[in-house]
Amino acid sequence: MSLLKALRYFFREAAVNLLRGWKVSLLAVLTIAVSLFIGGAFLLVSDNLESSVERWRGEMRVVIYLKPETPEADLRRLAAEAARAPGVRSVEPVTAAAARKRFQQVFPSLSNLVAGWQEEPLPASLEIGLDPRTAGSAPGREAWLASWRTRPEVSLIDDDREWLGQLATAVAVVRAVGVALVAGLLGAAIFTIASVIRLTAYLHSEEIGIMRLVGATELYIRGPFYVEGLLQGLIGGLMASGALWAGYQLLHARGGGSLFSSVLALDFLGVQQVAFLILLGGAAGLFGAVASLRREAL
Amino acid sequence: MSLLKALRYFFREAAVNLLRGWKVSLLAVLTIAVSLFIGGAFLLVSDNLESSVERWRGEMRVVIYLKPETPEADLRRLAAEAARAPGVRSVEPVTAAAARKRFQQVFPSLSNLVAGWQEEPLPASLEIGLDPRTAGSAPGREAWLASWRTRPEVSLIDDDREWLGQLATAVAVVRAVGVALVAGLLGAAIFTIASVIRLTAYLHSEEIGIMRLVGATELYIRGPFYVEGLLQGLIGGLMASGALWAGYQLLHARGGGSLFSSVLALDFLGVQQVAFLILLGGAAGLFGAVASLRREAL
Amino acid sequence: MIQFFHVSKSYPGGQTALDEVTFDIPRGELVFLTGASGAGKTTLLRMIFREEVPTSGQILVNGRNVSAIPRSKIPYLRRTIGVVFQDFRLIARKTIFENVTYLPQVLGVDLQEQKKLAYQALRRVGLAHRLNAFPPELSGGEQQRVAIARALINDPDILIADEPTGNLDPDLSREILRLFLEVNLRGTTVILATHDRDTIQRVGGRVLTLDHGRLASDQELVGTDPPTLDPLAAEAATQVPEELLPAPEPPAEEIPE
Amino acid sequence: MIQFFHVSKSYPGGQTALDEVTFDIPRGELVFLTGASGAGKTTLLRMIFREEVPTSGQILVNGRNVSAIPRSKIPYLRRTIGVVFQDFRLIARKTIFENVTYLPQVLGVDLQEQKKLAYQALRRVGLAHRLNAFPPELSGGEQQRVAIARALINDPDILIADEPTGNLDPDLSREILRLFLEVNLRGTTVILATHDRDTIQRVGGRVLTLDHGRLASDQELVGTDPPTLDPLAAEAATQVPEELLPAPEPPAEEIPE
Ligand SMILES: Nc1ncnc2c1ncn2[C@@H]1O[C@H](COP(=O)(O)OP(=O)(O)OP(=O)(O)O)[C@@H](O)[C@H]1O
Ligand SMILES: Nc1ncnc2c1ncn2[C@@H]1O[C@H](COP(=O)(O)OP(=O)(O)OP(=O)(O)O)[C@@H](O)[C@H]1O
Ligand SMILES: [Mg+2]
Ligand SMILES: [Mg+2]
Repeated sequence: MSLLKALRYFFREAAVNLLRGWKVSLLAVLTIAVSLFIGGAFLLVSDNLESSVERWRGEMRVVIYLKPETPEADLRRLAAEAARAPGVRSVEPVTAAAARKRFQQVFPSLSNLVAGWQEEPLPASLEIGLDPRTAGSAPGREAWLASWRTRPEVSLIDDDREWLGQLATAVAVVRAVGVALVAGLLGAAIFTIASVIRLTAYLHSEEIGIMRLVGATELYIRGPFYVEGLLQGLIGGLMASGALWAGYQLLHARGGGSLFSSVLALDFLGVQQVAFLILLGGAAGLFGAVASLRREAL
Repeated sequence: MSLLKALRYFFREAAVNLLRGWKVSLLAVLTIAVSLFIGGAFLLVSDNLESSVERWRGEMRVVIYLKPETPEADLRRLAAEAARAPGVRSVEPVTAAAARKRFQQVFPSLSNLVAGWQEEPLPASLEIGLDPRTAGSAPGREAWLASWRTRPEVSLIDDDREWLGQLATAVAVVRAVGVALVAGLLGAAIFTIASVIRLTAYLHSEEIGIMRLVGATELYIRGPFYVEGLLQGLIGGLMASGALWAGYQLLHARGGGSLFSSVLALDFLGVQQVAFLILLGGAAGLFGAVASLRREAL
Repeated sequence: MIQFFHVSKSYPGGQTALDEVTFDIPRGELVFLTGASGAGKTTLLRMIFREEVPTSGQILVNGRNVSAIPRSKIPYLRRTIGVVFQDFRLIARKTIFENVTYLPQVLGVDLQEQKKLAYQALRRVGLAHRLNAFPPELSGGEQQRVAIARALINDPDILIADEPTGNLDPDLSREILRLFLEVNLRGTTVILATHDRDTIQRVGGRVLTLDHGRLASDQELVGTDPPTLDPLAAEAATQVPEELLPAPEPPAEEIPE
Repeated sequence: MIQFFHVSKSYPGGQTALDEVTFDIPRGELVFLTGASGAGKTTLLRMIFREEVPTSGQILVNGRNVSAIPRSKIPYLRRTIGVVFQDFRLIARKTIFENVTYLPQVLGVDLQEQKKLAYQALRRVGLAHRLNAFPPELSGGEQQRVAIARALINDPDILIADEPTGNLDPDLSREILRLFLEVNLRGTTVILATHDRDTIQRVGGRVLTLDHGRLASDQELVGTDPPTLDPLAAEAATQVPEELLPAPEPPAEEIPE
């Protein structure tokens, strides 16, 4: 038989078996889908967490608070000076008045409190956006900051990098844990899929024995089962992707501008990742079939 | 047959079946163990995350930075005053010198930089520990803080609550996600276990048919299979608990004082939770057996 | 004991396996059921212990309408009926001993008694030495004999045997037949489905013949060589259906030693 | 074609199924294999297509040492051997058509040709109308006939049939036997394991008799009523083993119509 003919035979047989044994197939496919769904959900979450971290990184700032008495002209001059430093992406001078306005916007309930003050309650400041690529560790950055600290106009430097440094460790932890989790979950998914396919193979061990006795070669005996495993895995992967997408849409629809969307549900998985998930299902199904049809296993 | 005799019969039959069909049993038990392990790992992580958040909450502070020229006597006076406010757990006055020392300890590489300065580079401050129970939302807290802000000695107030407020939302998200995840994972675990048990039941459908034809009542046919499912689930739960404990020990041993232990691996699951995990396995196995032996299913 | 009233059975596929079959088997009788392959013998037998239900008609076993027995009561019906299945239906995961004693075990008979029963039953079929083997380790005939032992162990009211000697050599077949006659003598109603015309002719008795699902004949036959323990009082010879007539053959030639 | 040299077989459980069996079956012969239940017939047949390997001794099939064939070549051996298994071994998930055409399909025969082959083979056993049924939907005898059709479809060099008529009525048995003789006439070597002494005596030919694993006799027997297509040239009658002698019985009584 030519390879093409053989493949056609495998696929036809596999399809027929899937349909005739639909109860078992459905069970297998659903289990695979559940496993991949969990794995995919983690991929989704950890992806988005990572991109959140990237975004935060991009927004990393150093805020230089000036002494209350600093005139606005000094503020502009200092801003221009800060902007010349290497690794500085943007400098936004915030006058005391602007700071108060912002405070009133952010905490409207407290705005009349602030309004009652005689002098400007908040100091003017320079909000310096750092280049995210070098934000954490540009050489000379510490010395540069220290030189600012000694200036008479500066009262305090609030360095986002300090807590971003902490955040970075937290993020590193989350990422490490996330990678471990996704790996672990996908590993578990593959194991589960292989187990399930193997269990279904036990159901067919008698049939396989008969095929051997009748004179079929191993390739022709196993081909259909391999394809069956592959198809079950692919279908499971498709179902998992569909369910993920539905879940994502649901979250988006319900928690549009809420916590979720801000921290997690930014983007759906990319095409490659969805393809990866589906192919992973297929690969696990195939692997399970291959593992379970080793001669000794039956 | 008396109930006791029947139970003895169920257990003996189940044990014999487990041993004779050990290949299938092992596969089922391992799949169950993997599912429960993943679920348990999440329980462990989310538990510890939550207690971390509790701890952070307990450490929540408001830092009042004083103007550089504030004398130490004023610092003490203000500290005593702050301590009298409701909801304040502790007040630690930090002199400018102490702040510098602390800075030098935290950033030893920059210590000579600081040493070169003429005046104290960092302001004195009051570190106010808040009562965790009311930290977030004590009534009058805002007004109280605003009154501090207007004092001439105060230059700036760094309110942990601001970022803890953000943290709280993040934590709420993490917790919600965590609960959802653990619930989802445990659900998936139960589904997987039930599927696996059901698949093994398909393997025995012929046998069950024979038992029916020979005149055994449903209870006596199913009892052994129920017990078999229960035992498989319990064994899987035990294995998962053992693996979790081993993993926990490994993390502890390798990452003693590192990131992991600080953020996550604080405590192992309590006895109740381990018992819960094992019983969950047993319950899922039993449920799977019951679901899979419905008359229509075979 | 067993009464069929206009029983018909069509399988979902459209096959009509039984067509208006009516007969009455009194308690304690031994009846042969015969007919070509696919005539409906197995289908008929299956209905007695309700593995199948008729499409139409009524079946009474021991005075009870079998189709009307609630599901939960079916096991109690089946316990009074010993069945030797055409395809044996042994539980592959259980040993011969466990297969044979399955019902006594479920009924709570204690182990010592089970062992005694199993030993007796298996010795009757010549397999007492294979107690701990599993069915796939037995030859076809041995499996068939285990199935027979299982059917007999509970001293059933009715014994149904579907082609019980198809895998046995003539000597063993004769042995097994004698066993069935013995069981019948002790009061058990016995129905034997068989293709073995020689046996039927030798033993004689009541013969039901199926032909394409219809009951073609229901007749008494005088045995040519009834076994030594004559369970059936001699009865007048009656008509025999054509199916039972031997094909025209010269008398068996004496083979030189 | 098939040669056994001092072949012994002990199963792991300690059962000795065959004990120093030696014989030689030339190409084109038809041989009956007989012996009591458990004598080792099935074990012997299984070794020819290497479902089992001997514990000691050698088996040559078509000049090749069967035990020495590498695993990957076993299918090619089996394709030249058609087997009717004692327990049928039909694939429950496949239809009758698919069961019968399984090997041609694997061999890449196109569908049209498969259909033709299946129709021919099934018509020969009287089952052409059940092409699309599944094995569990067939009666015992019908399943047996499907197994026979499957064994014949590939026009094998060797036909092995293990108790092929145990579930068939006498008319069908005769039909099937005629089929085997026909196949044999066309050059296929045929080995028939059977308990049916009548058939052996009627047809005659070479008879191997096993007794507790030993080859008790290997003799030619003149048939009392060889089928019309006389495949075996008349050969001198030879000794017959005691096992084959009919039990002392009066001649079959002519039954009145
Ligand atoms: N489950 C089923 N589905 C469809 N048709 C069936 C089923 N079981 C039996 N049949 C058909 O019903 C008819 C009678 O079958 P049955 O098994 O009763 O025959 P039988 O007399 O026992 O034959 P045999 O002597 O070959 O065992 C046959 O044609 C068979 O194909
Ligand atoms: N897999 C096995 N394991 C152990 N013993 C076996 C196995 N298969 C067969 N036997 C034993 O070997 C002996 C011969 O078995 P075999 O199946 O060859 O007999 P047979 O002549 O075909 O009998 P029958 O006419 O009953 O089919 C028997 O005693 C049987 O119990
Ligand atoms: Mg039948
Ligand atoms: Mg045999």
